[in-house]
This record gives sequence, C-alpha cells and structure tokens, in this order.
Amino acid sequence: MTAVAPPILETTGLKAGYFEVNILHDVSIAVPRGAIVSVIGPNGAGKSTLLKTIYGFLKPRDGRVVYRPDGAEHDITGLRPNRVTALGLSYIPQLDNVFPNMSIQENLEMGAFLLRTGVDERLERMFELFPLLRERRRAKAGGLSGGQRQMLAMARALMSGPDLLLLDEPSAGLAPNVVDEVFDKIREINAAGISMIIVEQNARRSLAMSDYGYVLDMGRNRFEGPGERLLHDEKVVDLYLGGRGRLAAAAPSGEDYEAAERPPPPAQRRFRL
Amino acid sequence: MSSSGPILKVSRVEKHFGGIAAVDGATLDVARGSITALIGPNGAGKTTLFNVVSGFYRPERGEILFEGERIDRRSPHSIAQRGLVRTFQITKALTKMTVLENVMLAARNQPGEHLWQIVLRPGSARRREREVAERARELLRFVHLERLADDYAGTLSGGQRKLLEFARALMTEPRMVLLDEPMAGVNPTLGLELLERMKALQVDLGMTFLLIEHDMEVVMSVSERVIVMNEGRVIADGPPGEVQRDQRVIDAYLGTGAAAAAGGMGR
Amino acid sequence: MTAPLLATTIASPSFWAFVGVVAGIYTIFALGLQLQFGFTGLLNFGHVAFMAISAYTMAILIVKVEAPMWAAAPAGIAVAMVFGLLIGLPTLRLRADYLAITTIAFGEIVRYVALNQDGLTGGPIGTINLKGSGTSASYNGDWLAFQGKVQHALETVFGDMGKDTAMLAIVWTVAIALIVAMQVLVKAPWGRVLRSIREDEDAASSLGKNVFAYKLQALALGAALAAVAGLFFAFQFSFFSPQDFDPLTTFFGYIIVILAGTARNWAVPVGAVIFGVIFAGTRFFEFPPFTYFGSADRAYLRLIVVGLILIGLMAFRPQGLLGKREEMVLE
Amino acid sequence: MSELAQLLANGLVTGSIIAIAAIGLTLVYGILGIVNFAHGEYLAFGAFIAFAVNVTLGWPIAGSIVFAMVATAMLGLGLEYGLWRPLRRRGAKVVALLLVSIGLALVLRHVIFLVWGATPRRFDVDVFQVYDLGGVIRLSLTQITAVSIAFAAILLVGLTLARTKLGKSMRAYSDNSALASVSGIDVDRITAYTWVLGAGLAGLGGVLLGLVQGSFNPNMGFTLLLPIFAAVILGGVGSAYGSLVGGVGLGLAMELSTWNALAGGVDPVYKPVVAFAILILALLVRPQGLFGKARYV
Repeated sequence: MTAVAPPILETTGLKAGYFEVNILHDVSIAVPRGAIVSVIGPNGAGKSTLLKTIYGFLKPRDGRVVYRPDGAEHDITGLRPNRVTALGLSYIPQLDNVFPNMSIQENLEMGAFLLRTGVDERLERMFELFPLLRERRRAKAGGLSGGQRQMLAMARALMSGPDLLLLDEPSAGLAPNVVDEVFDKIREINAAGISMIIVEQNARRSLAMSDYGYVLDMGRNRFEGPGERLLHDEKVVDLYLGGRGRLAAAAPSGEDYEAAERPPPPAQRRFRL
Repeated sequence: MSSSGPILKVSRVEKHFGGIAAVDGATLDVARGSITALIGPNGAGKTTLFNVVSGFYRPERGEILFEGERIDRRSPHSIAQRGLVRTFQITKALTKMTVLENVMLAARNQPGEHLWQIVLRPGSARRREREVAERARELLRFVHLERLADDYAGTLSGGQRKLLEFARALMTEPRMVLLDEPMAGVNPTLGLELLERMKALQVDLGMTFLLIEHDMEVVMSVSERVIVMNEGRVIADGPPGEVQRDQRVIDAYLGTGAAAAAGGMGR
Repeated sequence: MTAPLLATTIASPSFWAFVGVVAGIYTIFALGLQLQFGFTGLLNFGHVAFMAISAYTMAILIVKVEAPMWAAAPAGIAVAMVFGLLIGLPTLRLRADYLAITTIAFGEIVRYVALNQDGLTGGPIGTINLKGSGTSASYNGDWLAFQGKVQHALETVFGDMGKDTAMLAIVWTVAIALIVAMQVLVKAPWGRVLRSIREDEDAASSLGKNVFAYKLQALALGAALAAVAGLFFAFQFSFFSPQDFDPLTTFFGYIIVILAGTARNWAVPVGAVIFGVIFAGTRFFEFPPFTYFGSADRAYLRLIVVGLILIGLMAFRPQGLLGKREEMVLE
Repeated sequence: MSELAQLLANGLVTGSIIAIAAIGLTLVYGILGIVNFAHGEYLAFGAFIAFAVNVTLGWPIAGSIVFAMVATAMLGLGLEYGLWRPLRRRGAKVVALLLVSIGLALVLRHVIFLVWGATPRRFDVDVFQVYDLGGVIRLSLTQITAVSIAFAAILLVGLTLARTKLGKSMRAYSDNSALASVSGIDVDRITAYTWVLGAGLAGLGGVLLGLVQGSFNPNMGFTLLLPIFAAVILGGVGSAYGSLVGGVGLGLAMELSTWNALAGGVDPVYKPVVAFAILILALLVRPQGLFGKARYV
C-alpha cells in the first residue's frame, strides 16, 4: 500500500435514506488499494446503509461514489447493483446471503453469472479454498449452518473475481470458533490482493486486522484512523467499544490477534483470485 | 408441583426436519432460580430447542416437564400462560402498536380480552387496564424506554427492540424466561445494564433464566451454569470454568483462541 | 337526456334514500371485513357467502316453515355464524394467500349450491321460486308491516317523507349501533390482541394469547355482520337470487374498507357512502358523457372505474382516506 | 368401461387446459410473488384477441393462436412496466399486490366486455371433426390439438427453467432478489421475462380454453380461476411440473366425480365444487401444497 496511489473507492458527502428518513447525513470514506477498511459504530449509525448505498441498492440523495480499478475511474453513484458487480465489486449481505433453494454449486455458478469463460476453474479454486463446499456441492444452501452459509457467501462473492469486496457483519451470530475461521478467510482473501470494506459489530477484532477504520455515528463520520490506533483511542473505546472494563477483560486475547496479523503461511497462498 | 428440584426438565427430545435431526435426543434440566446459558455452534439446535420448549414446534420424541407438568404437547399460548415465556432471536416488536401497548398486551388476567367479559363486566376490565398501564410504565422505566412509551414500536432501533421484548416478557409475570440472544445488536453499555437487571430479577424474585448467547464474556460473567449443545445433543453441562476447559467444547465450539482467552480470564 | 330530468333525479329524495340504504347495507357488510381484515389481518374472500347464507336461511324459514320473521332473521344470523366457525376451523391456520383462495372457494360453493339446489333455494330464478314454479313466494310480509309502522311513526314526527325513509332510518340506526359496538370491542384489550395477531401471530402466542380462538371469534363476529347486511339486502329488494352473491360483492367490501382506511371503524360509513354514490348513484346519471353509452356499457364502465379506484388507492394511498400511515396494514 | 375411458379422456382435456393456465400463474406467483387474481382475465384477453384476428380478420386459427400469445405477452409486459414495477418500488407486499390484481381483474374484464359485449363467441374452426379412438373414446380435433399443445408448452417451460441461464436467473431471483442483482443479474429483465412467459402462456391457455369449450364470453377466465389456483397450490407454488400434475389431477378428478359407478356420480354442475373441495381438503392435509416441497426461507 503506497500513500500516493489514489484509493480504489471513495465516497464523498453521501446522504441517503428510506422514504422520509435520512440515515446517512454526510459520510465520506476512502479505501486504499489492497487495504482492509473497517466501518464500525453503534446500531443505527448507518453502517449497513452505507454499503447498500455504495452498491446501488439505495440511490444517494447527495454525494458521490467513485471507484478506481486499475487505471480507470468510474463514477458509480446510484448505479444499479448488477452494473456495479460488472465493474469488479462484490458484496456479501449480512442476512439472506445465499440462494437457499439452489444447490451449493448453483450458488457459486450464480456468483459467476457475468463470466463467459473460466467458470469451472474458478469453481475449482473455491472448492480448494473452502473444501467443505466441495463435499456438499449438491446440497441445497438452505440446509447449511450459519458458519457454512457465511463461507458459501464469501465463495459466491469471489466467483466474479472482484477487486473490492464489501462485507456486512461477516461474524454476526456465529460461534467463536467459526468467527476465527471467518476472520482467517478474510485475511487470506485480502492477502490475495482484494481490497475490502467490512462493517462489523465485533469492532475490536475487525479493527485489529484493518489497515484503516472509520467510526460512524448518527449517519456521520465521527472518528477515523489506522485500525490499531482507533483500537487504543480512549474516546473510541469509551464510546463505542464498551469501555475499558471490557477491554481489560478481553486483553489476554489481544496477543492472539497480533499473532494473526502476520501474513498467512505461503502454503495457503496457492490460490490466485 | 414441587418447589425444589429443576424447574425445567428436558429429556431425550428429538425434532427432525425432512430427515435431518435438528434436536437429536437432547436432555437437560434447569435449576429453579438460576441463570443458565445455552451455548453451541450454529446449527447445534439451540433455537430449535427453544422452539420446542416454548411449544412452537412439536417434538417427535421425548418429554418436557415444566414445574413437574408435561408441556411437550401444549400450544405456545398455554405454555406462556403457565409462566414459561420466551423472546425471539429476531425480535418481534409489534411495530404498528405503541411501545406501551406492546407491553400492556402481555398482561395476564385481563378480563377485557374476553368478549363476554367486556359485555358483562366492563368496569373490571377498565380497572384492570389502569393497573396494567401502570405496571407497563414501570417495566418500561426498568429498561429505559419510558420516554418512548407513546412512540410506535416500529421507530425503535434493534437494540431497543430487544429491551422492549425483555420488558414484554416480564409483563407476563413469568417464572422462567427463555432469552434468545438478548444482547445481539444491543450496544455494549446498554447490554451490560440488561444483564444487571436480569441478575436483580433473579436475586429479588427468584426468576429463572435460560439464555442463548454467543458472547463468551457475557456467558462467563453472568451464568452460574453453562449447557453446551452440538449436533442436536448436549455435550457438556456444568459451571462455566469447567465447561470452557472441556476439550469437546473447545473442539466443537470455542476454538483454541477463545479457550486461551478464557484461560486468561480464569487467572 | 335533458337538464330538467337530471335535476329531478339528483334532487329526488327517493333517489338519495336508495343510495343511502345501499350505503348503509354496505357499511354493515364492510364493518365485518374491517374486523376480520382491518383489525385481525384475515384475508377472508368469501364474506359474501355469509350474507347469502343468512338471507337464504331467513327466506326459506319464512316461506317453507312459515316461521315468523322475528325468529327467522336471528336464525339466519346464527346459521351464518355457525358456517363462519365451520369454515374457520380448517382454514384459519393457513397463510394469507391460501386463506384468501380457500375462502373464495367456500363462497363459490355456497353460490353453486344456491344455484343448483332448486328444491331448497329456488335455483337460478331466485327466492320468488321458493314454492316451486307456478306460485310466487314472498318472505317480507312481516317486514313490510314493521317498516310501515316505522314509516308511520316517522311521519307523525317529521311530516310526509319519501317511501324509503323508514328503511333508511332503520338501516342506519342499526349500522351506527353496530359501529359503536365494534368500536367498544376493538378499543377494549380484546382489540389489542386482534391487532397483535394481525402483526405477528407468533409474538401474540408467545405472550399467552390463544391466537386461533381470537381469529375464530373475529371470523364469526364478522360473519354475523355480513349476515345482518344480508337480511337488510333481502328486505330492501324483496327477492334475490344467487347472482346477487357473486365474489364481486366481497371485493366491493374490501374496496370500501381500503377506501376508508383499515382498522378504522368510523371510517367505514364514509367509504360506503362514497362507494354507494359511485356505484348506485352513477346508474342515474343521465347526462353526457354517460348518455353516450348504453346501459349495459355503463355498467361495465362503472366496474372499470371501481377497479381503477382500487388500484389507485393501493398505489397512492394504501392507508385509505382516513387511515394513519404508521398503522398501515398494507405494505 | 367405455364411460370410464371417455371420462378419463375428457379429464385429460380439461386438466391440460387448467395446467397450461396454471403454469403461467405459478411462474408469476413463485418468481415475482404476485398472487394474480387477474390471471383469468389474461386468459380471456388472449381468447378475444384470437377471436378478433381469427373471426373478424379471417386469419387461420394457428396464426391467431400465435398472435394472441404475443399480444397477451405484450399486455403482461406493459402492465409490468406501468403497474407492477412502480408498485414494487413503493414497497408493496403480497397482500397489497393481491388486492391490486383484483382491481386489475375488474378493469380488464370489463374492458373486454365493453369491446366485445356479453354475447357468446366461437372460433372459426371445424368442431365437428371427431376422432374415434379405439372405438371407445371420442375426441374432437380441437380437443386433441389443445392437449398436445398444452403438454408441449409445459415441457418446454420446464426445460427452460431447469436448463437455461434465463431459467436459472429466474429461480435465483425468486430465491433472493437482492442477491440476484449482486450476482450481476439485471433483475428488471427477469421480471419482464417472467411476465412475457406467464402472460404469453395465459394467452395460449385462453385460446385453448375457448377452443375446447366451443363458445366463450368475457367471464371465461374468472370462471376457471379457482380451479387454476387449486392446481397451482396442489402442484406447489412456482413449480412448472407441479402445475401439470395438479392441473391434470384436478381435471381427472372433476370428470371422474360424475362417473355413474361412483354411487351415481355427482351432478355435473358441481364439477367446480369438486375442484374447490379437493383444494380445501388438500390444504388441510398439507398446508404447503400437495407436491410442494418445504422451501427454505
């Protein structure tokens, strides 16, 4: 990540909402190329709405979204989701993130809907990355457990070969061991060169592995900075991370996160996305 | 009905969906006046078990006793009337009713809910309604939603809805409450408060709580007993410290990172 | 047609009395749907069947058993309520769209039976054939006598009025009494339980409410209201046939409820009067552009307008004219 | 014995008409979530358009059928753009859309009444060409044609849904429309295609119904609507082959109920009642439809 390269995605002054209610009032974020950016904040801060607005599910009332893949620049403000995907973004919603009545393989094929060739190779790569999916390729996605669904959702999102991935609360409602696994996969995917925006409740873990973080509150930017710094910013901790009491209690696991910060062992990097 | 012994006994309960066993012979009991946590990986059958215990699903096999009485063939409303009330993982706030109405709805012994009583004893219905409103406001104060009492529940945030559901469950004057992820989506500060209130009810009124919760910190700090489910069965059951050292629990659920964290806490 | 004729039609009290009676009957009919659909969320599309059952039961008892009207009319309501319970037992656990389809099927079964069991119902010709061909049957002797007495009483107080005024007074007295009664019920905690069921059955039952029992009560009470409407319908038109009870009538009831605003008892008569003027009133509009169409074509046009109103309401004002957006039932 | 064979044959004819009408309804119901009470009017529209070109303009019946299908598909498409899509954008849900469809049914039916009147109409075809099959069953050419076309159309639709990219994207849309658009599917195209297919099949069904009935009026579609719904629910909402099974099953049941050997059989006027009764009974036993599988939500 070089400081001079322009961010792969940038929003400026986004304002959006449903019917009469504005949820985003003024949100500006930037995602450096190849980085993981976390967006955290209390319930109702507008985190999920931000993702939906970037992805064109919601037309912004004001502001701009600019996407810059290699050597190009696209104004994607208000562009419909299928067109956004065609430009090289991908999105994993928090709930309803699979096609429940289609088989796992069909789910993955839907992810590659826009590709004309190379679908089978991608499928093969996803099965390597998520071996469990290969085992159950013919099973309906609706029968998967929460953790398995999240894995399938990630694999589906990667099938289109995106440069930027938007994740909405990937760890919500998952068991601790599955959360570990999900965060491991996220790092692995990022290591393959895919930039990411992650919206998370589990703010500590998310910030710990992020290059940069934004704190939203009431639909506006509140704090921002490198993930590690936000994690130790007294104000942020007090206001958004449940206070120092909880931080102290969770401290022993901090080591663990740091260990996980190291790049994944080369053996796991054999896939290219 | 005995006043000692477990308040809830679940024995060898099975519930299948299209050939797949969601609950596969689960056996557990919950001590009267305790706060017990039910944990386990996704798909372990925890929510299904809640649905079975609260009467929303009928088990194919097994037996459920609440206060010594069989409830596994009873409908949800009759189980609730017996004092066993549940909340939902995805909250069911009645969005087109006000916050106050939501809580008042949950009152028991309201003659005004029966057609013939409205006609025959309109006065008693009205008197009871006044008591109910008063009690409902008290509970809303208790969960810090009092100033929102007259707003439509649809305007509440996710966390506030969890609190509303909690107040509504308490309004039924339950002896035992099943809480399905009461902290999910509640901001941490408010969540801690909710836990304190639960503790207070346990201590002051001897109320029993069984909660599904993923936040291990919460589980370890609030519950005196932890039941772990995996693949539809109970794989461990005991005090929190013991359960988190159980290798099966670490393998199936906690993972090594969390176990390390828990070990740290134990010191 | 010329302006003077138009003036006489519009100014004629008997014309407005007729529209008023029709609106009153529709008010009572739609009040039942308001309870079932507006408050409880039950998509009952067979409402007209309860109207048919009570009208037929009354007529048959009076003509064939020679029962007095004051016994036959309550019997009609009772039988309709029993049918409400019977159809409710198997169907009330179904989801909304399936409930709609099964109840409309139930309504059609009732109509087919009325159409084809000539011996019982007089068949396609209607109640005039209740005694078999050759003799014309009538069931409203007692009623006309009663109506005459009311007319007489009204005239001693208010002086001479049109012949429909007694019917108008009776229908609206009953309608308003029923609205008050319904309002008392839904304002009571009973109504709160119904609204909770409309929103989320599982939430209601998790709080100890017997959802099924409440739905059954709403269905049976609503059936009773349709039954009362059926009786008045029979009295107003002095004979009726199965064609009067086709599914369209139920849909008219829905249009009234939606026009007025769901979960609003006091709004129902407003919706019914607007609907009555559009529907019964336009029959008498004898001026251009209406005169360019024959009477059959005008009937079609009227129904096109009614359809457009329903679509327009759903698109632009789903909460109805007098409803509140926050409590909107239809999303 | 020959009575039974003839009833079975008649049941197959009735059933295939119900099935072809049901398949259009089940697509719109299953993929777009619209419980379309105006589906009967789409049928009537198709029949009357075919009548206009066949009788008024003197086209041959084959060309009239194709023209009617295209015209009804265009009607479906026009209403998607002018009515359903704006409503969907306003956030209208199942019950609201259902009520709109009732309003639409009133409008369409009475526009047809306004244009063509209430007089019974018939196509310009030879209804007297009757085939004697094995000396026991007599079927008219129109009946045989209707059955063949209906089965062929259903097979084609079934294959489209299962095999083609369009079919897969339709299934994906019905499963999770937001995720479908994230996958790069243009969801507006999917809804448009669904209506083209659903309404086109309704138009075809309408013409076939008119052919088999002999004469028809603008109420024809509404009269058949409930049996069509019954077939859809019996077959499982959204399932093309389910509609086939449900429709043919119902057709057979309706005809066989009149069989003399069954305690004299029911009066033929009650055939629709038999269909309604089967629907109600079936829902009692299996509220998710007789052949419908439990779906994941």
